[in-house]
Amino acid sequence: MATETKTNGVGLKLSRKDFQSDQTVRWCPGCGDYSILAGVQKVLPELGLPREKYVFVGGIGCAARFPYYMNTYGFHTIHGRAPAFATGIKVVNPELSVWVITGDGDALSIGGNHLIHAMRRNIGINILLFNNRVYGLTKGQYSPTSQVGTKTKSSPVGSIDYPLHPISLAIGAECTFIARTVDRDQKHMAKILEMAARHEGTSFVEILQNCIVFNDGAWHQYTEKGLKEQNVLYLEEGQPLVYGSEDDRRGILINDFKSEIVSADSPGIAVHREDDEDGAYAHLLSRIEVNGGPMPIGIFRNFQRPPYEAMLEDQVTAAQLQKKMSVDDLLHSGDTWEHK
Amino acid sequence: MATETKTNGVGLKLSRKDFQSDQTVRWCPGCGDYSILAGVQKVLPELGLPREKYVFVGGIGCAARFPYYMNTYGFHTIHGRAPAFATGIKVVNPELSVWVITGDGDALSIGGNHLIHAMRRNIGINILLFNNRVYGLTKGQYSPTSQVGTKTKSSPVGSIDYPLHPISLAIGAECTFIARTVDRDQKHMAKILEMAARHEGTSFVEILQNCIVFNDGAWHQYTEKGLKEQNVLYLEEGQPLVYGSEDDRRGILINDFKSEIVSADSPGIAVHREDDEDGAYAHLLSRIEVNGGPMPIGIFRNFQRPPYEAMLEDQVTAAQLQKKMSVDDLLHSGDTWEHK
Amino acid sequence: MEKMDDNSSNGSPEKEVVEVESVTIRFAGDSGDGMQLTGDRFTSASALAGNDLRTFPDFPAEIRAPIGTLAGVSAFQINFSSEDIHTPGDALDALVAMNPAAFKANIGDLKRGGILIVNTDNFTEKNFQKAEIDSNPLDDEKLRGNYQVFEVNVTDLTRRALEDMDLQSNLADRCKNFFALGLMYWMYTRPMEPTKEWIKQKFGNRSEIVEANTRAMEAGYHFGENTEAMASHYIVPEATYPAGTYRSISGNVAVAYGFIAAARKLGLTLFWGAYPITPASDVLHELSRYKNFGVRTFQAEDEIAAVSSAIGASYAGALGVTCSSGPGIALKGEAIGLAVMTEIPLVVLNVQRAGPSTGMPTKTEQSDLLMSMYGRNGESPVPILAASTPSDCYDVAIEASRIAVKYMTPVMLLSDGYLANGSEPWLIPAEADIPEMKAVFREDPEGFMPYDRDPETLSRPWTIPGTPGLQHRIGGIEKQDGSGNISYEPENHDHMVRLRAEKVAGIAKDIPPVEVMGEDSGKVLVVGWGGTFGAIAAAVEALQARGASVSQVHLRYLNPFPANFEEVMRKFDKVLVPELNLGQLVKVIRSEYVIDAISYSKVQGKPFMVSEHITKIEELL
Amino acid sequence: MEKMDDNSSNGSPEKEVVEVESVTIRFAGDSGDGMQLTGDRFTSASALAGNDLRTFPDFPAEIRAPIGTLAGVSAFQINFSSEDIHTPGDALDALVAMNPAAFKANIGDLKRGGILIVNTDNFTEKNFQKAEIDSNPLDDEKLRGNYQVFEVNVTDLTRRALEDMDLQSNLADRCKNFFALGLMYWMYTRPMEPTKEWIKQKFGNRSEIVEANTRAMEAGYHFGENTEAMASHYIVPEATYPAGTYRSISGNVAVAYGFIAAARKLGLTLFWGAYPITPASDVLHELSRYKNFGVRTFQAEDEIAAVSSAIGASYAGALGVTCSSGPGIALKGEAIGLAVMTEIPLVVLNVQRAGPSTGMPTKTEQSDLLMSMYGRNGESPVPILAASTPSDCYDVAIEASRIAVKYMTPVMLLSDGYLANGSEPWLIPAEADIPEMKAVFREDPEGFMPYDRDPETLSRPWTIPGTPGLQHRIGGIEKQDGSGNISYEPENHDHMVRLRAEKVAGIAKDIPPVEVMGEDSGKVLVVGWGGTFGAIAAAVEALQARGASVSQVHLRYLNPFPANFEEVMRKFDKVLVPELNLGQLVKVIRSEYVIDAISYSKVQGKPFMVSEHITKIEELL
Ligand SMILES: Cc1ncc(C[n+]2csc(CCOP(=O)(O)OP(=O)(O)O)c2C)c(N)n1
Ligand SMILES: Cc1ncc(C[n+]2csc(CCOP(=O)(O)OP(=O)(O)O)c2C)c(N)n1
Ligand code: SF4
Ligand code: SF4
Ligand SMILES: [Mg+2]
Ligand SMILES: [Mg+2]
Repeated sequence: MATETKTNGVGLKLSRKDFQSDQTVRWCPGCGDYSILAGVQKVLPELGLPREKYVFVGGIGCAARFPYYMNTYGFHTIHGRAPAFATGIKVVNPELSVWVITGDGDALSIGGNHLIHAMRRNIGINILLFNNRVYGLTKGQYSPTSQVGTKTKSSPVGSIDYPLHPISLAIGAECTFIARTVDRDQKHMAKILEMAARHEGTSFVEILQNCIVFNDGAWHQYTEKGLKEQNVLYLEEGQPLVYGSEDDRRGILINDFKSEIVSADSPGIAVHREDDEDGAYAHLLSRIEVNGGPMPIGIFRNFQRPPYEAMLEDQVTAAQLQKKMSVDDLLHSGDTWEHK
Repeated sequence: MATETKTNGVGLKLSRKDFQSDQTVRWCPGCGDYSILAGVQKVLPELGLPREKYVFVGGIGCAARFPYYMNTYGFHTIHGRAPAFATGIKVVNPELSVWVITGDGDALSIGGNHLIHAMRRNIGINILLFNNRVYGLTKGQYSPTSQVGTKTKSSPVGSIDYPLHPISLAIGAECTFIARTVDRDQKHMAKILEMAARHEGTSFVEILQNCIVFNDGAWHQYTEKGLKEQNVLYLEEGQPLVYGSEDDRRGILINDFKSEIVSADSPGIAVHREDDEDGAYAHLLSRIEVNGGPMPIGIFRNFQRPPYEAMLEDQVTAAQLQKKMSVDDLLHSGDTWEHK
Repeated sequence: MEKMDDNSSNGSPEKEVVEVESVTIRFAGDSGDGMQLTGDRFTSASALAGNDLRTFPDFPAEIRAPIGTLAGVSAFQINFSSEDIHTPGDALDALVAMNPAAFKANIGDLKRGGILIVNTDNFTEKNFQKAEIDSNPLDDEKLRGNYQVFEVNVTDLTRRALEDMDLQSNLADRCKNFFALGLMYWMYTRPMEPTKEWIKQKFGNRSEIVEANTRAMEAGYHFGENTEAMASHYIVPEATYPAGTYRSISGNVAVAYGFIAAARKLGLTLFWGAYPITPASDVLHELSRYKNFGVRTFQAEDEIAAVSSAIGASYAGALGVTCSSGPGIALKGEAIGLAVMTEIPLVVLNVQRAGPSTGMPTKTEQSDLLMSMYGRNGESPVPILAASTPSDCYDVAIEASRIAVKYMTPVMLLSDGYLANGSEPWLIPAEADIPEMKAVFREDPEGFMPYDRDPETLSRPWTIPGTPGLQHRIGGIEKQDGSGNISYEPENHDHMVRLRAEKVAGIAKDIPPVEVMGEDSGKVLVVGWGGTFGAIAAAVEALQARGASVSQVHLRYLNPFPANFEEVMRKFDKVLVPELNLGQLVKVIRSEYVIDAISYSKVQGKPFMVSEHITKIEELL
Repeated sequence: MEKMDDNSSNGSPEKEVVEVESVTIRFAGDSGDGMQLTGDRFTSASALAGNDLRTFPDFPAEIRAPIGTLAGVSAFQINFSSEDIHTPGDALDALVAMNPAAFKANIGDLKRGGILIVNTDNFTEKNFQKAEIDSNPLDDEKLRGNYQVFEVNVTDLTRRALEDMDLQSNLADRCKNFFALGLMYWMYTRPMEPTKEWIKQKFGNRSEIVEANTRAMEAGYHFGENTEAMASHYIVPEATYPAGTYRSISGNVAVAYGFIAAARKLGLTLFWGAYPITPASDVLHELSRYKNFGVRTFQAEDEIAAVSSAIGASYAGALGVTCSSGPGIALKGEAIGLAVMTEIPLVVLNVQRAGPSTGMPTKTEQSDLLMSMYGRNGESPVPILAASTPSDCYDVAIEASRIAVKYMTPVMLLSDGYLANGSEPWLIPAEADIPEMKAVFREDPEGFMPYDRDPETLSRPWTIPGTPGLQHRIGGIEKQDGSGNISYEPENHDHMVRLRAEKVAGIAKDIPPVEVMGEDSGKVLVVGWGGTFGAIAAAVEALQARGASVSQVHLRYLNPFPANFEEVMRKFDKVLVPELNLGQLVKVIRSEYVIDAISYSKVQGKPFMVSEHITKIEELL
């Protein structure tokens, strides 16, 4: 990957503004999507690639309109299929930095299959899932991440579908980079987005996002001052799993595949490691919040294996070296005969 | 569920033959599907339900033709969607015992999304995935469970897609009953199928199946005499994870989310437990074979939570008790006015 | 006219009341301004006042587009009358524009001499910019020449009315739509009482909101009464209606009721497999409230799962329905083909929107007819029905269910965004009026064959799992007629392909002939389908009243066509087919009958105006 | 004729050689009997012998249906001739039936007096049962009256020929198809050498197989030579061919080559997004072997991902193609609509099979034309092309690519199971013959607008990610012409809908006019499309030779139609449209031109016979 920012060969340092498109942003005032947009626009200049090397691909949903607002290449596609479009783009031009922007409905409801297949192939794209636990664009039905009992227009007496947990699913699909961050925490988001962008292979970031209109406060415990200090567990490579306010520090003890919340100064607090190729540890982490514990944010898992497009390029290059052919050679391959 | 077998009110004990339909079985001679058919036909009479209460739903593929051969209700649907058809059937009539028969392509390629959604909803169906690591019916392309480097008609220099591992994925999708068995081991299969049938909620069984024509020997290590003794790890509730031939017994030691193969008499061999609601342990089990260890067969995970259809029935019943309405009441609901 | 403020309006309310036959008004403002609610209330008041009426809500695709922009304009139009009417009206008699963007987007539809009410508080430089307007349009003298302009400082007046209530200003401002509503109530002489009642019921537990909204409405009303600027107001007398109990009904609610009614009549559970999509989601929302009718709504993971689950449900003995809009329907083709092959009852409801692709999701169109006919691989004929008015959605839902069950076939049912959200008064039918229909499950094992056929309908027996002794297997591979066994036999396939076509074609014997509205021969026959009914009818009636030789046929059944359709068309010199697409029905008519029918096509995401039809028909006369 | 065994055949090979113009033979046996391979070799030998030829492989849907059953019969038909021919032949001159099921399924197609060779070793009681035959049909005297019956104990003779080789009997038995092949080589005077060569190459590393197959073939040949029962054999002289190098080509290989050639010519990477499905998978297989041409095949998780990845690939600057068959194509409609809206080049190849639903996967049909036209929501016109012969698949693949890239549009390309698997000799074209075409990527930022249009083609610029300064955004929501910005403006939508239609309609100016084969006016014009070409041509030529007033037009372009098509049709009294569906093209012709074209429809999963066309045309003359 080029590390210097070039446009038409002229080196120049880009800023956040350079990544803003001329389109009016059409999310509801106060929507969490705004902060994520700002976060992405702030991180890209740090990555050293010129604007034309970025492609943002959206499915359908409020989140998925994101590409319109980026001064990069942008493709607003159809519902749920963005990872498949992105795969075609990346395979044809591996030099592009390809980002999929998707919502919990787009990615996990109609698009679940493309998501897991992109992950298992380890195609080199960055997938940002804006999880607001609701269908925003269609005005507020429950989504595959809504908790049981959620009352919406389509579930007036409460939903009965157990939710999917995006991180658990990503582990099941063997994604090589899996992280979570929060719309309201710009600093954390910046760090995670940068790591995601630099990862080779599929990187997947769940971003907890507030839909102010249809599901306001879904993540308040993890975003509001006074609450988040108690409820967010920051995952840091090599650091113990501790969290909580100054006067009530707690830690996670892991024993026999169960996690337990203890006082932070208890012995044996687990130490975080991202390089969990087997995924059992990361999986356990993904259940902590489900079981009523704190919300882990940060990188759950990060390991390397050759991405799909690189292996494909290798095969193509090898074939081209091995057997050069013209179209005439091709047409004449196999049995031929002459008529005079 | 009724425990006595009744047809038209007449109690009678059914046998394997009663579950054989009049259709000629059209799998290739020697196909592993035959043994699975036999296995299912042998288990059903044990379950105490009359034939008419069973519905077998297939997608498309060699495996998915299974319903034709069962003297029950059968629906051979379209590629990948069988879990969705089955969901409609079960919701409408929860008394039916609904079985989805699917292949690795049908379930995990085109049908991956319906599979994980059935699982997360915990809809009360039994899903049998015949995994032969190949597309049989379309004559031998690699499938989502084929290993990297598999040479097939569509991957002449070897496939580059990392496989999905059905059990890992099922854990990620929070399936409540997850097991694996083998086409060639009738006794084991019978036990697993019976447990699956009796489970409330989604039960998922991966069956290692030999495609004699396009992928012969894919599982020979786990099915052939002399090999299977060394390579199969039987999972038994409360029993240590040990395997291997008499003279070379080995065990699985689990430490800090990594499994290690040690001599069977080493201290600290892990003890199997099915009730792993968090799934991290089961997930680790699902990686043992991926990492070159033995193939675990048996029940990976088995826990209870109310199935989708039961919760729906509860809501319907509550609503009906709460507010009886005629169509006339309905039409007159809301603002009305009179004209004389 | 002078700029007014409320101090100037102390005059006595001795105002002229002008009686008029029909009025069309539109409330327009920002998405956040509550125009849809305002419109709904005005509709309800007009219904109670005994007028015939039609409405046309029109809102943006964004949840909340940026405030003040053109993209954010939301509008609600209502036509109310003392006579029978068919449409929400063409040109406006009155327009309420809450901000410059609403003004700009809608002023073009106001009649010359029509009433324009603007909220001047929003006519600021900043808002002109957002609306992409160069200078204050109210300063333009021509405006005053063309319209009766009333500049009202609505925001300010509302605030003042609530001054002593100690509300957050934000909350006070959110009441300004009630001020506008009150003003229009005065303008058209509607009582405020029912709306007061409604406010109480709706916001009952938040008494300050009840009071604020009520007061704002009263302030608007009294403003009209008192301001000298408004010299006269209007009254639209009661329409003469067939006697009975009425309600207002929108297409999406009507269709939901229709399926509940059909399922009841058939004695079946209604299973609704759907994935949300504009403008179809509201049917799912509506039905999810009726678990007390045993309705099972299943919010599926996608449209394919939705249709598949519905087919599974029908297979198991329910009335399986799936509902979506264009892009979602496109995804269902393969599964519908399976229902054709396995001959399972299913209704596929398509609430059409403007395409192609994502298109314009909140705008109406009729461009999925040919997809309904042909959007599946192989020869896979299905009956197609379309609703023509909001309340007709109720009837076609019942009829589609009847056909699906009787003929063991998937049925495509077409509605559209205009019908879905529009509303009209409805003489409430009785449950007893539902046409006779029944669902029969085969239970007798004697001589049972899954593809045995009823000689009259060519339908196969519906045999559901759980029935002792009738175990059998079906699927999407071609099957032997009778036994239903898999068959690759060439002659059998040919037979089955033709048989499935014949079964659907045979439904023509079971549906009413087309009815000609007007003379049954003449110069021009206008053939329509779907939501264009009202505008065509209004145009044809108007021309007939002037003695023109024009008649109308409106099709409910698009496949098969009613048996007398060709004969009816051949009695006219010209056949005109107006459609909100590039001419889809006209293609089918031309190919079916080799009649040189003429297409009249409009693809603007909005309905035809009556005047457009009149002009077009006159061209042909 | 007496039952023979090999001892009886010591006579000298002084046999009569009869020269004939054309011969049609069919090899039929169990799926496991290697009939397809046998047919392929016979084809190759006949090609080398200089005959014109056409083939028709016909195999069951099951991988290996139960041995000996009717469902398991696999057949390969070849017509070879010293004259130009167009089809694999109607009735058979010779039938090789390796077992009773093959006999039963195929005997009906043998000409009276034709040669029937049966492998008596398989005519056992058990096999009669499996084939659902009551008694040994060879005992039926009528058989001998109708056909020249040769009963050959093929299995036994093959075993004996390999006796001394010490093979597993199972392996010896698997050589019996080579015995049959050898016998037919003798019968039709074909040299064995090329097949021997082929055997060596194919099984080179397993010398015992090489020897066994070679010996079996020779045994069959010598059996023919020596047995007295066979008194004469046949020779089909060389056809006169345009000079050049030839090869045999099937439709699926030709289409793969065509796309490779087009991508080369355009200077683009070929991206192939596909999910396996019969009968389209072989194109994927073929292309996956050409990574040396830079071809990227992507075996997607489903058809929707396949088309989506191909659109993504084209967006990024490749030639994106997706390929499937009926049910898979049905799933792609929504995504194709996006390509229509975003105006991105894409080719969608549909290798049609018998429908609806799963239908009969290995059988041919032409029933997806209307789905190709209309299987998407909204007004979403796309050009449609169809191949007419196996080798024509090469040319249409190139032409479809040209149109997709030049007009920035998805193109539907129709092939079918018959073309896909059938083969014919092909005068190998040169790379230099590929028509001129180019792909231009917009690079100049000056005045760039993503929906700016070329005034001639109405095409927008192809602007790929990575191009500095041209960052822009596209999507499936309606867009303003020029800027490409989202627009819900009514007039713009109307304009864009019509513009997209006009763009596609305008392609008519860029394609050749239809060519009339025969007189350009007269009584009957037969209009065909797709794989029916050969049979129609043969019928029309035969009737023309008899002086009948009939001509033929075969359409490559189904949307838009060539500009002169209507004019051409109007010069004939009657227009007959034969199709392997219920009449799909005829619907389009009737609606487009209001011409009362007549449908001739056959839906049996198999091609028309020449004689069927002749009979039908004669009815109209
Ligand atoms: C094929 C199809 N089905 C359904 C829709 C309607 N639809 C648009 S966005 C959406 C869900 C959006 O939810 P999510 O992905 O969570 O995004 P959010 O709006 O919450 O950001 C749905 C159901 C569609 N556009 N296309
Ligand atoms: C929509 C659709 N796409 C593709 C196919 C072709 N197809 C049939 S079965 C199959 C895969 C079968 O593989 P698997 O599920 O592993 O079953 P197996 O045959 O190996 O038992 C495919 C791709 C189809 N029938 N329908
Ligand atoms: S609906 Fe929710 S997610 Fe969508 S823009 Fe508004 S606040 Fe954001
Ligand atoms: S192809 Fe393979 S999976 Fe299919 S029937 Fe034959 S052996 Fe079994
Ligand atoms: Mg969401
Ligand atoms: Mg398989």
